[in-house]
Amino acid sequence: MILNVDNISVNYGAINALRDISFTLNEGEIVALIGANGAGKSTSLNTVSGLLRPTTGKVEYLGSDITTVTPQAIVNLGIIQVPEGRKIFAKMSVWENLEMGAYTVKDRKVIQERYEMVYQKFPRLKERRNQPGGTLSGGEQQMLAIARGLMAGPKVLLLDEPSMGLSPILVEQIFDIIQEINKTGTSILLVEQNALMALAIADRGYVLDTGRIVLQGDADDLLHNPTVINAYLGGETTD
Amino acid sequence: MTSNIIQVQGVSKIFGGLTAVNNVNLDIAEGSIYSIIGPNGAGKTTLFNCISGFYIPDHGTVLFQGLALNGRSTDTIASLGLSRTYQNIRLFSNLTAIENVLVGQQPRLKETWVESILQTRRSRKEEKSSLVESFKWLDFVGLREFANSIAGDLPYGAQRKLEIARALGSKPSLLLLDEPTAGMNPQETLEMTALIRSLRDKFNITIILIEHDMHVVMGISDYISVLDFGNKIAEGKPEEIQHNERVIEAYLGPGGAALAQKYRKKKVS
Amino acid sequence: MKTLIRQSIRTGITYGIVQIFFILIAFNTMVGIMLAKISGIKNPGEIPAAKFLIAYTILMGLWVGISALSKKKFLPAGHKLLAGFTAGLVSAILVGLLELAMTGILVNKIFIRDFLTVLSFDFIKATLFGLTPVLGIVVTMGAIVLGSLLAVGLNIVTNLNAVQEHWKKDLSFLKNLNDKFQRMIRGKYHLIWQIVGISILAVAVIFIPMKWGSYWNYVFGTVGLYVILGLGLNIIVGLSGQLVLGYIAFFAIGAYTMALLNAPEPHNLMWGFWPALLLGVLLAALSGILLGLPIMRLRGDYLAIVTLGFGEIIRILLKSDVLTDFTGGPRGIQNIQGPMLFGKPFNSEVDFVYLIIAGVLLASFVYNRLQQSRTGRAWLAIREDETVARASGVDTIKYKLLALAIGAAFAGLAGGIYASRNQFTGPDEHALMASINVLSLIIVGGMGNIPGTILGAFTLKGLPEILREFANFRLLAFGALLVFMMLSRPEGLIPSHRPKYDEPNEVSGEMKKKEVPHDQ
Amino acid sequence: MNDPSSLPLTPKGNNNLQTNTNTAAKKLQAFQNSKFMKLLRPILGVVVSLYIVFRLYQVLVVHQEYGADTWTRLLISGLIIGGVYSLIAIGYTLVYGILFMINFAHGEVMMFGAYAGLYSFWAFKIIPIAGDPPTNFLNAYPILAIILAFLIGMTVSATMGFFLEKIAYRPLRKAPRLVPLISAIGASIFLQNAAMLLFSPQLRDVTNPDILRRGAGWTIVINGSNVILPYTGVFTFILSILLLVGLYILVRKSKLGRAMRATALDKKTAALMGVDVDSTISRTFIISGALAGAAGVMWGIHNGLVYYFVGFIPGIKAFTAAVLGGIGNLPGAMVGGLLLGIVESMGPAALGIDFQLKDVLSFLILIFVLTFRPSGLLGEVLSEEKV
Amino acid sequence: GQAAATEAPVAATEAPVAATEAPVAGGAPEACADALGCAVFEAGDVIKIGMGAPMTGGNASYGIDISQGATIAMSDAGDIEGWTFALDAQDDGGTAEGGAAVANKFAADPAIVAVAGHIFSGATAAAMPIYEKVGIPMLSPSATNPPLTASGSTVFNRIAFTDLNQGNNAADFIYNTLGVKKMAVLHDGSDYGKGLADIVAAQFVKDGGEVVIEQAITPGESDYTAVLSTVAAKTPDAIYFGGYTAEGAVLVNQMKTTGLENAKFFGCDGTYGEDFLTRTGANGEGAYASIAPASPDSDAKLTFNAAYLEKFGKEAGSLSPYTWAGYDAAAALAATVKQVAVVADGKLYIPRAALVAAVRSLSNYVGLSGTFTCQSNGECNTDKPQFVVVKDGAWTNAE
Ligand SMILES: Nc1ncnc2c1ncn2[C@@H]1O[C@H](COP(=O)(O)OP(=O)(O)OP(=O)(O)O)[C@@H](O)[C@H]1O
Ligand SMILES: Nc1ncnc2c1ncn2[C@@H]1O[C@H](COP(=O)(O)OP(=O)(O)OP(=O)(O)O)[C@@H](O)[C@H]1O
Ligand SMILES: [Mg+2]
Ligand SMILES: [Mg+2]
Repeated sequence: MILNVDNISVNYGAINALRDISFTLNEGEIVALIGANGAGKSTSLNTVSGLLRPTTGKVEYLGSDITTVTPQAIVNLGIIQVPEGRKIFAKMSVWENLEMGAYTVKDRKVIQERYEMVYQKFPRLKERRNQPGGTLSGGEQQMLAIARGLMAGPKVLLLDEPSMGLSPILVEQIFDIIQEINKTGTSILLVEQNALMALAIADRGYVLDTGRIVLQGDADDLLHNPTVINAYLGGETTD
Repeated sequence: MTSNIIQVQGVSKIFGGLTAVNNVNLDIAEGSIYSIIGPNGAGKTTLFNCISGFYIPDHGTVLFQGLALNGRSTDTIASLGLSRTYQNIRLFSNLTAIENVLVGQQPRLKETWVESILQTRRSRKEEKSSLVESFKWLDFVGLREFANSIAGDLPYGAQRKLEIARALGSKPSLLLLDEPTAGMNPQETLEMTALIRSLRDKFNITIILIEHDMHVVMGISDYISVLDFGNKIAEGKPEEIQHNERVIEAYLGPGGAALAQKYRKKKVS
Repeated sequence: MKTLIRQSIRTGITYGIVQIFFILIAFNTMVGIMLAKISGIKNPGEIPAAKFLIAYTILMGLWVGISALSKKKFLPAGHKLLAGFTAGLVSAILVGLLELAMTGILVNKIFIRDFLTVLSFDFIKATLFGLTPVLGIVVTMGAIVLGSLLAVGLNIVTNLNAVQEHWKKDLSFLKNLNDKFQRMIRGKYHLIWQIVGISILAVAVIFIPMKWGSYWNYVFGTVGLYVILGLGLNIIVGLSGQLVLGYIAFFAIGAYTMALLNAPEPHNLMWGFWPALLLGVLLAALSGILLGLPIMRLRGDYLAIVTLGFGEIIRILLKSDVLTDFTGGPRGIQNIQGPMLFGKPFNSEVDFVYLIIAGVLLASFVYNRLQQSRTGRAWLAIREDETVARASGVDTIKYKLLALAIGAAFAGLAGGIYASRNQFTGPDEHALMASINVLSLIIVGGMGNIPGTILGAFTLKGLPEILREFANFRLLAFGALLVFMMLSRPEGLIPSHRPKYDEPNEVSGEMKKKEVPHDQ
Repeated sequence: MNDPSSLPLTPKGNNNLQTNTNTAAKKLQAFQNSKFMKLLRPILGVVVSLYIVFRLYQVLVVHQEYGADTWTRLLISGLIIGGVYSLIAIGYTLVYGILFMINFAHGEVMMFGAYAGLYSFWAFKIIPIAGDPPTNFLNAYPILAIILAFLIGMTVSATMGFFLEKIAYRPLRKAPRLVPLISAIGASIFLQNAAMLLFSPQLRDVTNPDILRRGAGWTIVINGSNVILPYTGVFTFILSILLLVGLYILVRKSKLGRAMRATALDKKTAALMGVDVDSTISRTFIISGALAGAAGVMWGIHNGLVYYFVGFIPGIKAFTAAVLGGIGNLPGAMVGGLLLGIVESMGPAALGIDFQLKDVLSFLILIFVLTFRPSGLLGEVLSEEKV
Repeated sequence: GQAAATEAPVAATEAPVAATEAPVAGGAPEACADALGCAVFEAGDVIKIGMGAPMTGGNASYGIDISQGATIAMSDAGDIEGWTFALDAQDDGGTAEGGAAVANKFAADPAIVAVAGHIFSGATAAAMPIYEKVGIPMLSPSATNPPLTASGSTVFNRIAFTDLNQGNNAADFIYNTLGVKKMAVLHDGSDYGKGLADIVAAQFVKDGGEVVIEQAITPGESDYTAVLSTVAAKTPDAIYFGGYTAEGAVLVNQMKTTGLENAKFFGCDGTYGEDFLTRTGANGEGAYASIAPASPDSDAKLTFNAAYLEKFGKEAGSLSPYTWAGYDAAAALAATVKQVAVVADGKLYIPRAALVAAVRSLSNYVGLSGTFTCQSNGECNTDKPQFVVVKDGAWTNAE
């Protein structure tokens, strides 16, 4: 177990966004978190990243408690989040955005290698490396966000809706890339609205509803669970 | 029904060296649902910005109900009956939902500030009627219960719907929707699709849609144009587009369910 | 435990430094004198008796102790004792060290007053309570520790935290009061209540100023004028979101229009008060539009600095040589007349208080109506997101100019009354600090609402009057309070709420608006 | 989804088109109004330019009021004043660039730096150094003394900057934007009065080391008249250029600089990249404070006068300079400062107006520049916002 | 109000007219029978002299300095059968708004019998009508704005040196005695500086001289090289400056580097003082000033200087040139109060109307900064100015 989220509750003022939820991520796994809008998926990721503090419960990384660790220290531990809505540094160029992704990396050579790696994965970014991030198209920004996450060389990657706003063909590529990253040993916690695809590549999945985990289990089982099919897959299945 | 509500004639938009939109022509029939699709960075949003007056096209003109829009400010264009939503949600996030919709009504109201101070009969009547309408629009998008919630605190999907309600406030005859279902799950997407359709069916609002979800696009569009690198590479009815080689190659790929199958096979093997 | 001690030591150091600073600015003798006055000594002299200085020192210790124990409601008594004592001791040591240094200065007769002015030998002796240095230092440290122990006792016996929390979180009693009030005037017997309320208010408004005496009438008159100013600036900043830093320029335009038209010098036009006031309001509004036209594209802080510049331009022009013949130059204009109403001339502070109250009512009325209308919503939309507001069909330029014009008109109104009341106006009245005061008052009070503006005006203009007792420590205290207020109540004293809309009942046409709490 | 049949729009009718074309005519008028708005700027530009040309023609050609020597003096004076403004403006811009907050107390931080410099020089002057004739530390080791004074001044101001942020601004990070501004104003009032009470309201003179005597300088003879290029002025000017270049490199090239920019753009995301937002902001204030300290010591050396109000006017001017150049932009602050200095010293002479009106002139220039470039001279142009 | 005068509440809250009956009822002396009544002091009360002065803000050094000078006057004033004097210095910020606030506060305080102020003319103008209503006499050490004495006020008087007198004489002196024919006139834009400069310029032209350039500088700055350079281009023989030491010293210093090293500098009473010498050093050599004729360094003045240094840690005059005037104004008021005060039944009565009249008829009062005799309009310092010049680092008589 690389990540263990144990019984956390999170509030925004008076709103309870998460109520006593627990989930785990094992070494080398892809785990999908799915659920309707406002279910608390992003809140979960932000809590793991240290941006939010749970009122109860704890978050463990490789067995040690990181509940009260600062976000930057968590990044240093290797837990990287690609946030919802891209959050590109609008006035920095593509190149500088990537450089920020590698903020915690000291070794210039490693950074150089990672550049090559992400440019090879997203050639469009290489073309646009001097364009300010804010003027990229929506999909280009999404690529940049993922690439920026990769620059840090994550051990655990938290992806928040990586396929949002991508063209169908790019969605395919992104999911390919996620699998590739996973193969190189990165554990991935994937939040997706595209539940079908997410569960297709995931090992396990959790279904969130208004701040609670209502279903969990093997990804394939979830894909065939009638509740999931009706509520989150729009009635669509793969068989 | 056959007249063209909007004509885009040879519009180009250039950023530095990059031609984001290149000589695009569109003729959009009144009362239709018209989709614009294309790869990321194809220039769809830029085209929207040219139509709605955010950008001044470098070449070409946009005719709305026969009136050239070039160089008009966005508020003038909005009062002519052209509304839009945004790819990255832009609500008045510190105001309540109902206030957002009330602001959307601005172009139809005639109350002046003097009347506001004096609260003349007309202004009171107008205030009331705009409030009634706003509540109805909120009802329509299913956000009645959130009327007095702060817009910024609403869940993402609700915010998208609220943007539509706000856009409808001005009784537009043309509505531009930029990826209305982004970030929604399939179930919510279905609801949104129904909502878009009823806008056209019930109120005869012409809709131009940018969307990456092919279920939506193929399901409700009357007509589709495909942009790639700023150029229109194809147009036609959904069936035609679905089978257009070039479009499949540049944009569509194998399609969602097929893809999922592919991955599952990979995983099993 | 360890963290508790560490925290207490840090508190002790912080407050030790604060106390050293207080001694170096002779705040101790100042407070000592005030204590002496409170205890009934009429003329305590420059340096108060030792017992008052000791009392001051104990008070300081009390402060340290209270601060060390703030936010520590649930500690066991022993821990509280430890925390309070540690903090008190640490700050006592720091103060002791300072007094040691001061003793050195005293003993070696070093003249250090070129660097630190207050350190005269008399002052050092007084700070040591007139005792021998060693004894003085011991007494000081003892007094501080004693104070902090007192604080521990107080903390255990009473619930000081509750007071702090009250201040921080909710002035909820205000809100409850308002709710009750609303219910009363809208409820079943609303007509009766309204009549009763209005008559009580009217009686109060008419008779209280007669009892206040001219000083408080003057002060409250000034507060009233700042309420008008605050409402005007609220339209510009709070509603339409344009940060204007030179707002007082419009006030100056109102004041000078009144002065130039109505005073015997320099032009001897001798217009009546009312036409001059009206013209002042119009000119201020016009200048708002003229200022607005070229800078409509500016946003945020660019607007701030341009308007700051505009304020300075007006001030400098008013006192400049080129315009001296026209404006009276740096001398300003004297003998401005008051209005005549029903054949009675206005010449006392009391008369003007009535005029100002009328002005405040008018301004509140206009503000309220605008805020709740289409116009107000257009402004809010512009404040939130100008680009989108525009694309939603709001003629942003028109509305921004409108906000500037109406806001400026309010300032013109206040300016006209102000000049006439003071019978004098000069260019230095209208300096940057005055603009800043108005801006501060609307934010301290709570931006965008009338009660907040009124409370803010009382705070910003009333507080310095109350702080008069502090002599030249007045602005120091004022600055510190300003920071403190922002830190503890960043939403302002009375935060704004978004109005709650109910769907109108189409039959009765009754429209209700309630308030829901909302943090902006 | 609710039944929409009772909605306000006329179902399936062409009424929409009707009403819309009706209003179209009215809107056309609004369009003309906006055309007026668009013409306003060019007209303003032409009128102002014509006026300036006319005045210049009068002053330079018709009256020939001033000779080359005077113009050189004015230029020197302008560059030096501008250099000081730039130095203060850089500190402003740095903080603004990160917190989008006008640090109103910046001028007061500078004032404390000026006091530190003043007292250092005084203290150095007291320290005797044996020799023939006996002298003091200040004049025996002037360079060391100057460096020490700068170090002390910069340390004092940097510490103040640090605590200012920590006490008065940090708790307000999430508050509405105007709240820290008011807090800053409160801090500014507090610091001014604290200095007045601590050090008395007296105006103090800074004792420079003899090699940097005020008033001494290189002499250039122009038109038979001695134009003096003061040492202190040149020193000021060079120092501000050096600090600017250093800072520019720091912000553009170093990791801290990148963290600062990322923090400026989006604090939450910066934290997700591993940036320690709090310490980045603290360090920004420390640097900005140190710059203010340097400016303060510099001010003392060149201008000679130090008192509790000394930070106020330069603070406002420097802020103006920062905005003129495009706030948040470091070279912009420099350009803005120099331009402001030159406008102040040469403008009144060139246009033949009273020197009393120099601030009117500089603010008019500011308005004029911002009318055409709404984000300052070097600020980025927000011509078309992407939505 | 801390004064425990029995009538305090009445006087504090009611219009002053109401004070008429009160003292009479208490068996007060006849002098209290008029409309303005008396200020009444019980045993142990303190007689307060008010002062409205800028104690904070950019001009605080004036307010603080003058009030410090006046404080010493209070302790020097002694007592009236046990009743001592105290100064109540209130911050008016130097503005009209503050001036009116302070005046209203003083007017409501029954223990305030007279006001040594205000310091700045704007505040004074706004305060005058308020004191007029309640009969509190003023004696300003520094408000020099000429129209202040032209408005027919009965309460306002000043020992500040009149600008008209000083200016005309200075112009004559410069033209006739110094033989300057081409002069530049500068001022700091304040009502004082500008007023003086305008008078000098007009008189100088009348005398037959030429004013080559008139400029106003922005006060509070410390780089005036630009203005001076344009002045230098007109090659004046002398520069007249109306303003204060802070700017005057800077001008003198910078004249040396801007091509004006040969022009004379002529200041006014605002630029006179020890501070000018320390600040200008060698550059100040040969600079002129015009001052009210004082008994130079009389014993009283030396005593005062010593007391000031002892008490406030600063040389007298280092904060502003008006320290001594501040002392004089307060001391003269205290002396006048002593003249009119009446003690009866263990109470001290100070008839307000009589005090107003007494201040207006002040005559041959010898102070530290001059000898004062009040004219009917309230001008009390109308002597011909004395001209001084810096010679070997000290002010010496120029005639
Ligand atoms: N900053 C905030 N302030 C108040 N409430 C918030 C805030 N952020 C989120 N919420 C609320 O918390 C709940 C969970 O939000 P969260 O963003 O985690 O949902 P999500 O599952 O990621 O949804 P989506 O699919 O729309 O991204 C929602 O009800 C939302 O309205
Ligand atoms: N203001 C701008 N400056 C420079 N380049 C821009 C600007 N706006 C857009 N672009 C570029 O123009 C191209 C088209 O962008 P646009 O946003 O229209 O794409 P899109 O079709 O909407 O893509 P997506 O589906 O990803 O949102 C992109 O490559 C983008 O980087
Ligand atoms: Mg989310
Ligand atoms: Mg797009």
